[in-house]
Parts: sequence; structure tokens; C-alpha cells
Amino acid sequence: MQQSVTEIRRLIARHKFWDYVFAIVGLICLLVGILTLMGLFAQLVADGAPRLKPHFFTSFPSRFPEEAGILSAWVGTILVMLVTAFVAVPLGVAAGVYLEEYAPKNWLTAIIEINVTNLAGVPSIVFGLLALGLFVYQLNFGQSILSAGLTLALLILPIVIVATRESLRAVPGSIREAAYALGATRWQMVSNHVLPYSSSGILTGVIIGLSRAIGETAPVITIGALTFIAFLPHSPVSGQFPFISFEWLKDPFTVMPIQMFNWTSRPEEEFQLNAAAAGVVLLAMTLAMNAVAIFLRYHIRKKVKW
Amino acid sequence: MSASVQPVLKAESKNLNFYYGDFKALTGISLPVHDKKITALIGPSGCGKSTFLRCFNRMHDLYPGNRYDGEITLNPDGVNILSPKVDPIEVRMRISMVFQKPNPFPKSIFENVAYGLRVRGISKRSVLEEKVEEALTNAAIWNEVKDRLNDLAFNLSGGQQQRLCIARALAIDPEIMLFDEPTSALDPIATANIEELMAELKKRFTILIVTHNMQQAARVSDYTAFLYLGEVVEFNDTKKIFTTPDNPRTEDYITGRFG
Amino acid sequence: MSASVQPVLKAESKNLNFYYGDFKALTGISLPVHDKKITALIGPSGCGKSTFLRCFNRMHDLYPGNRYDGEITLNPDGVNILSPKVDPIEVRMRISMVFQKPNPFPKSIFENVAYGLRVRGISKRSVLEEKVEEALTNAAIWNEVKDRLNDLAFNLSGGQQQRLCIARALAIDPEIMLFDEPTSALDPIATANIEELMAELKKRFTILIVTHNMQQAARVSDYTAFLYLGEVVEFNDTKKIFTTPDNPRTEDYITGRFG
Amino acid sequence: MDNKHMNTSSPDTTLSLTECVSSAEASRRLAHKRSRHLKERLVEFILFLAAFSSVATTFAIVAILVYESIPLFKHVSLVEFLTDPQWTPLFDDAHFGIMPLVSGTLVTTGVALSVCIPMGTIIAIYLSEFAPHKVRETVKPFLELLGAVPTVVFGYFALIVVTPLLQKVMPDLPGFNMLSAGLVMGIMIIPYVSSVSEDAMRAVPMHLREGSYAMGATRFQTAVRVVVPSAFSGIAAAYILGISRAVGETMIVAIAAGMQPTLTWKPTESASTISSYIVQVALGDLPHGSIGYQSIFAAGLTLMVMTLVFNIIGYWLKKRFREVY
Amino acid sequence: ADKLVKIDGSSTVYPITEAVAEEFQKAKRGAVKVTVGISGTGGGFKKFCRGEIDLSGASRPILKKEMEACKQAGIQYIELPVAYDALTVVVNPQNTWVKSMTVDELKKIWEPAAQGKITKWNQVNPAWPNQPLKLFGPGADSGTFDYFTEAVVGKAKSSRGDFTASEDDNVLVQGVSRDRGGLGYFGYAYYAENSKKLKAVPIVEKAGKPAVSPSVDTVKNGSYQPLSRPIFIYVNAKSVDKPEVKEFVDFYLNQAPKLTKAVKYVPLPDKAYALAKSNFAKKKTGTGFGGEPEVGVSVEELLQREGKH
Ligand SMILES: Nc1ncnc2c1ncn2[C@@H]1O[C@H](COP(=O)(O)OP(=O)(O)OP(=O)(O)O)[C@@H](O)[C@H]1O
Ligand SMILES: Nc1ncnc2c1ncn2[C@@H]1O[C@H](COP(=O)(O)OP(=O)(O)OP(=O)(O)O)[C@@H](O)[C@H]1O
Ligand SMILES: [Mg+2]
Ligand SMILES: [Mg+2]
Ligand SMILES: O=P([O-])([O-])[O-]
Repeated sequence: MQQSVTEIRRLIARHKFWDYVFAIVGLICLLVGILTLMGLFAQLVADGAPRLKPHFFTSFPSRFPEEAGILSAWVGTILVMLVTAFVAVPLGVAAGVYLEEYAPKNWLTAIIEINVTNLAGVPSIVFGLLALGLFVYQLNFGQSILSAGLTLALLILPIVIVATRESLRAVPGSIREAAYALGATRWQMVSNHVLPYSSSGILTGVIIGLSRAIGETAPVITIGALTFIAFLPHSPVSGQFPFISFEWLKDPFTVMPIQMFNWTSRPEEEFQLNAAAAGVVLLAMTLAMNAVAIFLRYHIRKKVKW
Repeated sequence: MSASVQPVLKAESKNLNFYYGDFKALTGISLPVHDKKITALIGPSGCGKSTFLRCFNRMHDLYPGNRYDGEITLNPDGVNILSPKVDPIEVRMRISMVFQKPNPFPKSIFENVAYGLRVRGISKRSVLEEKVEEALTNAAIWNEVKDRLNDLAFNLSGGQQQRLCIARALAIDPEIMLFDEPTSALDPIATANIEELMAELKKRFTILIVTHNMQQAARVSDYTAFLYLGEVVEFNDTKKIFTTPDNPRTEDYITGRFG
Repeated sequence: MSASVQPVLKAESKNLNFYYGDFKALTGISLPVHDKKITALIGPSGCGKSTFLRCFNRMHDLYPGNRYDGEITLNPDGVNILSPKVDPIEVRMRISMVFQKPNPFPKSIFENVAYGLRVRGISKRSVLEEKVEEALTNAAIWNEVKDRLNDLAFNLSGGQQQRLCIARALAIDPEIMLFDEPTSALDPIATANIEELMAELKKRFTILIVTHNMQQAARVSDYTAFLYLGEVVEFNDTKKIFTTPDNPRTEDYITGRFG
Repeated sequence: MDNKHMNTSSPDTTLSLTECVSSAEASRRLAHKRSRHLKERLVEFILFLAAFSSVATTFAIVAILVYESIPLFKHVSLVEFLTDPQWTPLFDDAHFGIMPLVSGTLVTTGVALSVCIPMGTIIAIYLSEFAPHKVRETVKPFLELLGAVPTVVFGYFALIVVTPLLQKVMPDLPGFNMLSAGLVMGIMIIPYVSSVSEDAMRAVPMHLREGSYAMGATRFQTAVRVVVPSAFSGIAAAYILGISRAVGETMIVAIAAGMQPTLTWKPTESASTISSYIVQVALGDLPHGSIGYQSIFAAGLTLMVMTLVFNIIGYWLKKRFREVY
Repeated sequence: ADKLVKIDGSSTVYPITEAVAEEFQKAKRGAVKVTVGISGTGGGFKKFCRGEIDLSGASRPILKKEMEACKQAGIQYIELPVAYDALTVVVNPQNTWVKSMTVDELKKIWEPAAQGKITKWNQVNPAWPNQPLKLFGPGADSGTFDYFTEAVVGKAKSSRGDFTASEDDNVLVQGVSRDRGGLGYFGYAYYAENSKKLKAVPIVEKAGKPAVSPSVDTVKNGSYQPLSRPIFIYVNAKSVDKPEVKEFVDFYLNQAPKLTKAVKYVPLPDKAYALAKSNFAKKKTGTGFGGEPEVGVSVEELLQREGKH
């Protein structure tokens, strides 16, 4: 059945028509997404611009919209993220290493694996409930930086685990075999080779996880962070011995998304500008983190070609 | 140098079977490995050459479901290196391996060679330096890299990388060296270099090499084993195998009638 | 059958250069492809065999940065299939390809073979059934699969999968068939099957085959081209090449002195 | 990897291995080896604990949810909980029918999915099969940012921008409605769907595509007939992820859908979802043991069960259509 | 070591408390930290009676149940009215039909029996159009909700459930301002700040009485009934031992007249503040209400009552 050339050409033209149609539809869909993002950002910037002055970052919230700032909120956010990272990173990386490099194939491992996927799908508000029931009431951490940090750490744990596993998987088996062939133990192999080579990939995952945590509102509301806070938590470094203090862990706090939420619920119209400005800052923080992650990802790809 | 007429037995595989899960990849392999000689393993793709080679340093232990059955004794102490009671790490410290594709670590040239020593707990800089130089010299790559020991190993060419991997394997003073198609990823010149190097190395080590290139086997080895479908079809002096093989299948393979 | 003394030219590569980005992989390749004959491309790894073969169905168009320079004319109409004005889809409808690793689609056996027909807009069940049966029969696999046409193609063995891929390529009645090391992933028996099949196929199609196995080239092909470093070193009757090659490098390669 | 095997050698074999070596050397190696094994075991155990922490988290979640909502179920029968059409647990005339919240959750999820699944899939196909390499590399991370925008921002976007726009077309649309919340939620979820699907499509080996192109197929044919079916299990996983996000999304619906627990299936109405109910109550105080406190845990339990069901479906789909290439 | 004053409770009182807290921290140059949470009056009392906070804001007096809880925990409290609020019923500015509403009409809309039934304006009053009725109100943990249901339906917390309920009053503002058929209620301040987007409904207390709009004057002269109410702070008597808390409350009462006005509430008469100050100085504990919701009491009378516990 060798079709005539003209027939084939007609056929191809018809098929290619769908190529073009699809390419255009695809582009449109893409643009909807991208334009929404840009529109969102542009609108926030336009609204928030009058507030985005240095003193916005150095003042506490106030009932006067022009004076109100985000000092307590961004400090709170950073401290909460510190706790989150401190808990989620070791836990997540260790779990990822176990699952990828150690876990024998048995039902327990299977359960852990299914569970990690499942945990990634658990709504964040449910983590908020866990935090309320467990951290705030059972463990008596109260509505503190510690509670919030732990909650968000559990929330991003699956992200860190999955990212770790993926970067570990990218290290070729030949490197593992090479290490073993030289007499390395499993832990030597992991700690001397696999982990260092995948560290930037893991870091990327951690940053993505943290950038998700930074914008989370619901679980933090659940533990009760919607509060007027016009002071800073205790400083983590103190003037006297032992120079490090952990009192801030138990301090009340507020974070960026909460501050933003708070402002949006004010009766005065003017506060909407503050909310927009806080939104810009929050978005900029997230974007910056993502940009770092993207940069890292790009950089690793260029650096190591197995 | 020990080119004795009666070769010394360095290791011996005795009725070895090997299973990948349910799949039996090796059946009743019995084969001597002579001291300070090169033994080549040839055979069509999938016949079990690599599988057999990797039994010698217990590489199969790394993956679940693999099972050995039979013995490989290592002389002079006559220990069965496949025994589950023997620590595979111990085995790997005595028998080192060079892989098909050069696989240096993404570390400096120096650290690549020093790694085996570090694993053994040696961390004194002067000792390391001495050993690394010695290994690189023996792998015939010292002159090319001596000025850039701190460069990343990835910046070397494929042939250089493979010689680096050989140096890495040499640095730990193994008793046997295993080579799994060490030149198949290399160009003709690099191949020639490595073949020369092996001729040099066999003065001091026992070598087991898998190759898919019969000419290479003929060029470098003292003994050759022809494997087919997981069994040894014929083992003999390399000269004998390539001129007057006993088994008609060996002949068919060598003359390219199949494979 | 067209075993004419003076072979008909089905296609011809004229001074073809090919670039992967900045890397020139082929240099000035000029080569005839005779109608209803098998032409084998041999040469050491990386010499450009696959690269050349893939020019014939414009596979390189799929990746950015690749560039052709020169001509491949396809007879009888004498069109230059490398011309940017020629639609690669049209070329691929006339010239089909079988890959090194069997790559059936994750569909049923039937749908795999019918794929090329569906792409051509044929969807009538009866026509499809007839064509599929014909192709599977020609690929010598019909008897093995006729009772399970709706099974997933992945459930076939490697050799069967490769024959399925051949059937898939046959179903669209191509003018030339390209084979890139079609048996390198297969066991000796499957290999023998496919070689037999090719001998059958050349009665109806023009075949271009890349192989790393010189014995295979000697067994199946009518003409052989020896490539080295992206250039044609020698092109001739297969018999001539394997008995009295003109070029010493060809001889070196064939006798296994390198590669 | 067979770690059991690697760890079980006992000290006496070392002796047999080193018989010919001096006994001092032997005992040195012995000590070295024993400490090595101990350390290896310890490390493995610690790592295991870390991996197990994720299971412990799930366990803690389920335990807390069940434990804190049990008192409520002593008070309200499961039948009542599932069939009563009213949800007013905090009022004098208390009703505990979860269905109004479930309907709100399902409707907003449905609206969101009708946006993010087609668009996400199309974008994924476009990026993986059509877009030039450069475009893909720049656009994909950009798109992923959309998923990183704090949802509070999206909530106000829905309320202040999207709803008025919709009201231009539908003058009767209430100021708080599930439609607008669902649409914005859908846009927010696009990158989750597109990114994971695109990864799955990328993972389809090139040789399959080559096989299709070699048959004379166009991009679109290759994409739809070969790549998408091959990547189906990955795409299904992406959809499940999207559903999970939609079901559990809180701030967007809390802000834009109107926290009104009404049993309705019309997207143009205002409604409350499970998550927005929880956050609404949580905005007040939650004294331990009060009805309000118990009711949010009961709602949370329902939410958890719903996501679990979706995940199980996803798991099953993935198993059933595992990539085989 | 740390000087911290913890406050929580009513969202209605919040703006005043926040203003005081801000000024106070400024005056003390950060030597004392003040946190002000918003959990609604009910939520605030729950924390208060657990001893978790020093002060609780309340937009209604403490209830029996809460008194019990406090008693059990051994918490004594000082009840201090700080301002008046007018609970404001609002509709959309495009709502042309409502000129005023009677309490009965409000009851018809809000009582539990209305759930799912009263969904059109003309079901409330046949003179009104057949227009969907969309309802917005505070959540169940709020004093505003308690007070409104008490004053309108006759029983606290007795309300229909199918309305948009939010502790966040701005959500309610948004809702009513976007919906032609919308109706909602919340504190006067939120109306005052958004008077362009909303229309306040004059309320007829009983048939025959005139319709009265909420405003500073109608609240002060007591004619805006039954929806004008005093709002309070409750101070934990034990906390008064802490100098920073005492100082804060003094500051509160001193600044109240000024700050109340600034945040658009109605200040109490001067006499009332003086009485409150003396009550505080005397640490007069207990409530003037006795745990029963009461509508329409004057503040002076209240402050002179014997405190019940
Ligand atoms: N991990 C594995 N699991 C199961 N079967 C395997 C595995 N590795 C190899 N095999 C099978 O074992 C047999 C021997 O494989 P092996 O790799 O030893 O062959 P080989 O002779 O080295 O071939 P080549 O020349 O291709 O490297 C083959 O049939 C192969 O399919
Ligand atoms: N995608 C690519 N980009 C850049 N260079 C390439 C690419 N593919 C192949 N090459 C290079 O082009 C040259 C020819 O490669 P080709 O695959 O044609 O070799 P071959 O003769 O088929 O080898 P083999 O027998 O290993 O298949 C090699 O040097 C190879 O490294
Ligand atoms: Mg092999
Ligand atoms: Mg090739
Ligand atoms: O927040 P409320 O004042 O309504 O309790």
C-alpha cells in the first residue's frame, strides 16, 4: 500500500494542523498560569508600594497604618524557619538515606514508603490539628515558636525525604560499587561519597520545602498565632555565658502570613495597603528561596555529569 | 618474579553456582586462578563472565536476593571467601576491582587514590602521599598527573580516568585484581596503554580479566576460560585455546560463528 | 526478486557531513545504497555508524543543535531527503527503522504493529487486521503471537520484541529499512532468527544495517562499508572486504588488531 | 541491599581468615572489626528511627484525631454525623451533620480539578514534547513559583479580583462563592499537576519516542499515543497530588468561599469546606475538651479519611499502570 | 524576669486594647511586652479562667458557665467597662427597600427555625422584593453573636446555622458590600470605617417606637436599643499584683476616653470612668450581672452593683 506522495503530504498536513493547534493551546494555558502569577505580583506591588519603605521593616505593628511594620513578623518567620530547618533537615535526610541506601525489601519498608507518599498528601490544616492536640496541649509547648517550628517541620518532612531520595538516586551505582570495592563499609560509602555528591540536590529540596513552609498560614492559625505582637522574642545569643539562649523557643510570636491575614481583617481600608506590602515581602522571600533552589539545581546539573 | 614452570594456585573456584533470585546465572564453575598470571574470561554476552568475576569480591552481596553456592578459596590461607561467615569487607580489602566504565569519585585525583587507604584508617599525610605516588607510578599515569593532583578526576580523559581507577585499586596492595572489560569504553590508543600496563602489573599481582574482545584475551592473558550459558566450556593455556581448542563450541565462538 | 548483475541505486549519500553542535561526527561520507541488497556499516565504537544511519530517517531532527551538510538522494524520485524543505515525517514514512534495543510501545501486540498504519490515518479494523497479520508473518513471529494479539508487548521475550519491532517497521511498507545493531541485545538463537529473517526481507526491501559484529556483517550483508573516525575508509562487496581489503586499516580492524 | 548478610559475620571467622597473620595483627583487626560493626549497626538504627518518624507522625495524627473526636461521637451517632443535613456544632441548637462541609469540599475540589487537570496536563505535554529546550528550562521553574505563592495571597486574589470579574458575567453571583475560590485554587494547583506530569513524561525513555517518530508520527501523535500512555502512572500520581492539595486547601476557601455550612452542590453558592471550618473555629480560641474543639478534630478526621481514600486510589492506579517501558 | 502582659478575647474590644497596648509599650519604651490575641469573647474567657492570660476583652458580661469555670480555677476578676458599642445591622448600599427593621423582623430572619426556610427578603416582609437573602454574622465564639442572639432571638447562641460566620469582621464587611441581598451585623467601628460600602439599618425596638439609627449620640442618650451595649475588660485579680499589669490597667482607664474615640467607639461618660478607676483601685471583684445576659443596663448602675462571683 505505498500511498502516493501527494496523498501522504495531504495526510501530513492534516496531522500537522493538530500539532499547531495543540502548540497554541499549550502556550495559552502556560500564559494563563504565568500571567496570573505576574498579575498577582504586580497588583500586590502596586497596592503595597506606598508602604514599602525601610521603616516598614523596622517597626512593629500599630493601629496607624502608615506606622505599622513587619518587624515582629519577619523576625518570627525567620526563627520559626530556623526551628523547622533544624528538625526537618536531619530527620528528612536521615530518613531518605535509610530508605534509599539501607532499607531491606520488606513490609516495614513498604509501609514507610507508602506512608511518606501519603503524608505528602495530608492537608496542612490537619498538621495544625496535630500540633494543637500534641504540641500545644499534650506536650505543653504552648503557642510558641517551638510549636510552630515543629509543626511546619513535620509538614515539610515528606518533601525533604523525597528530595533526598531523588538526589541519592542520581548518584550512579558505579560510584557505590567503586567505594565498596575498595573495602568501604556502608556508612563510609554513604558519608564519604553518596551524601557529599548529592548535597546540593538535597539542599535544593530543603529550600523548596522551607519556601512552602514560609507561606503556610492555616496550621499556624490553628495553634493560635493570630496575635498583636509588638516586641521581639528573646535573642538567641546572649551577652553572658553560655552565650546561647533557647528562651525564644517558648516565646509568643507572629509570622508573615499571619500578619498579613491580620491586616486584611482590619476595618480600616488603609490597612489593605499594609497587607499588600506584607504580601510583596512574603512573595519576594518565597521567590528568592525558589530562585536559589533553581540556581542550585541548574548549577549541579552543569557541574557533575556522571 | 615468579614465572615458575609449575604455576602456584592463588585462588580456586570449586563447583560454584550463583543465583540472581530464582535465575541461576552460574552452574558448577570450577576454575583455578594462578598466581601472578593473567586469566581471561571470554564468552558471548550474558554468559556470566561479569557475574563470575564479581563473586571474587562479593559485589553481589550489595543487592538483595543474590545467592552463592559453592566455594572460592583464596590462598595462601585457603579461606572460602564466599562463606557467609567471612566479612565481605575483609575480602574486598584483599581483592580489588576495576570496572568497565571508568568510575572515579568526583574528588581530586589525590583523594581518589587515597580513598582505599583512608578506609583502612590511614590518614597520615606523608604515608598517603608516598602510597599515592607509588600507585600512580605503577599505573603509569604519575607523569601525566603529578602536577595536578588536586584537580578533579573528572577532568581527565577516559583512558586516564581508567588508569586512575587502576591506581586506586593498586594503592591498597591487593592480592588479586579483577578487571571487567576495562578497555571497552576506551579508544584504541588508551586500550593499548592499559594492555601494556597489565603486562607490567602481572609481575606483582594476580589478574583476572573479563573481555569481549578475543584478540585482547589472546594478546594479554596467560590462561583463558571460555564460558557459555553460565558454564565453563573450556579452560586452558591461552595459546592452546586460540590455536587448537578442545571443544568445538569454543572454536565456533572464537572464529565468530556465533556471539 | 531483483538480483540483477548491475545493482540498482536506491539511495546515495553524497559528501555528507554531520555535526552534533560543534562536534563533527561525519566527514564527507559518500556511499551508494543498492536496491534490495543489504549494506552493512562496520567500524569501532564511536566511529559514526549510528550517526550515519540515523541521517536516513532524519532522526537527528529530534534534537536541537544537530546539523546536516551534504545530500542523501532517494530514488526513484531523486529527492534529497536531508533538504530542510523536505518534511522529515514524509521521509520517515518511506524509510523505517529498527533500533538496537527493542522498543515496543506500552500497548498490545496488535496496536504496536498497527501504530504506523493508524498514524497514516487508517483505522478500518479489517484493513488493520489484514496488514498486521501480514507484517507479523513477514517478521516470522505470527505463529508465536497469533493467539495473544491483545497481550501487552512487554510480555514478549527480547528476541520476540525485536521481531515485533521489525513487524512494526514492515507494516508501513517502507522503501528502505534501517537496522541499528538489531541483535546486540539478543541471545545467539534470537540473533540467528533475525539474521535469517533479514535474508528473507532483502528480497522485498533495501536494508542498511549497523553491526559491531564483523561475523554478522560477513554473514548477512552484500556490501560493507568500514567507517573510522567519521569517515568511510573502505566500501566494497562484503566478500572482498572480508578477504582482501584494499585498506590496511580495514584489515587491522577486521583481524581484531584494534577496536 | 542485603544488610543482614553484611553484618552477620562473627569474630571467629576473622581468625580463620588471618590464621597465617601474626596473632597481634589478628587481634588488632578483630578489635577494629568489632567496633566497625557496632558503629555500622548503630548508624543504621538511627537512620531507621528517622525513617520511622514519618510513620510515627501519621500515627500521631490519626491517634490525636481519633482520640480528640471520640467524645463527640459519644454524643453524636455516626449515622447522625453522616446524614444530618445541618452543621451548627457551636450553636444553641446544635447539629452535627458533616455533609454540608463535605459537599463544600467536594464542590470546590471539583471546580479546582476542572481547571488544573486539563490545564496542567496540557502544559505538561506542551513543555515536555513541544516547547524548545530553552523555553522549558526557563518556564518550568517560573510556573512552579505559582505553587509557592502563599495561599493567603491567592485567597484575596479570588475575593477581590476574580469574584468581581465573575459577577460581571453572572450578576447574581454572591460575593463569597465556591466558583471563584475553586477557580483560583485550580490555578494554584496547576504547577503541582504540570510539574509532576512533566517529570513523568520526561522519564519516558527517548527510544520510545524515537520509535514513534520513526513511524512517521507527528509530535501530537507521539505525545498522545505513546508518551502519555507510557507515563500514565506518573500522571495519575500528579492528579492525586492535585486532588490532595485541593481537598485540603484552607486559606483560599476560608477567605473567598464564604464560611457558610450549607448542603449544596451548586458552585455558585457560598459554602464552607472542612478545612475552612477548622480554621474558622481555630481563629477563635479552642479550649481543650469543648464541643468546638472536638468538632474540629472530627472534621479533621473526615478530611484525613478523604485524603486517605484518594491516596489509596492513587496507589492502586500507580500499581496497576506502572511504567513498564 | 520578663515583664509581659497577656491579653486575649473579644474582637470588638481588640481595637481599643490594641491601641492602648501600643501606646503603653511606647510609653514604657519596650520595658513591658504586651500581647493581644483575638479569640472572641467566649474564647477569651476560656483562656482567662484557665489563668493563661492577665486580661480578657469581652463584648458581653461573663456568663454563669464561665463564672463557674473561673471559680473552680480560683480565679477572681475585676469587671471594668471601657466603652459603648452599637451593634450595627447593615445591608448593601444598593438595597433600596429596607428603610428600617423591627426586632421581630430580625428575629424572623435569625431564629433557628429560619434555617433553610427564610431565604428571600419577601418572606420576612411581603413589602420587600423577592430577592435572595444572604446572611453574614460573627462566629459562635464571639460576644457579639451572644449579645445579638440574646437581644434579638431571646436566647444566647440560638441562631440559624446557614450564614457566613466569621470571627474576622472584615469578611462580613466584604460579604455584605458585595451582595445586593446581603444582611449582616457587627460592631459599630467596622461600620464606621466602611460606611461608604454599607448601609446601617435603623432599628425599631418595639412596635410604636421610632426607628433609631446607630450613632454616637443615639448610643449615648440610650435611644439605640436593644443593640447598644457596654464592652468590658476583665482583669485577673492575681495579676494585679504584678506591677506591670496594674500599671497597664491604670493606663488603659486613663487613656480610654481618648483612644476609644480614636478607634470609632463611643466613650463612657466621665463619671463611669472615675467609678471604674475606683473599683479597680479597690480591687472590687465579681460581676455586676450575675451571669445572666441582660440587655439595656446603664453603666453607672452597673458599676455600683454588688459584685457577684
Ligand atoms: N542483577 C541481575 N539480576 C538478574 N539477572 C541478571 C542480573 N545481572 C545479570 N543477570 C543475568 O545473568 C546472566 C549473566 O550476566 P553477566 O552480566 O554475568 O553476563 P556477561 O557475560 O558479563 O555479559 P556481557 O558481556 O554482556 O557483560 C545474563 O543472563 C543476565 O541477564
Ligand atoms: N548526541 C550526541 N551529541 C554529541 N556527540 C554525539 C552524540 N551522539 C554521538 N556522538 C558522538 O558522535 C560520534 C559517533 O557516534 P555514533 O553513536 O554514531 O557511533 P557508533 O559508531 O554508532 O558507535 P557504537 O558502536 O558505540 O554505537 C561519537 O564520537 C559520539 O561520541
Ligand atoms: Mg559483563
Ligand atoms: Mg551506535
Ligand atoms: O469578638 P466579639 O467581641 O464578638 O466577642
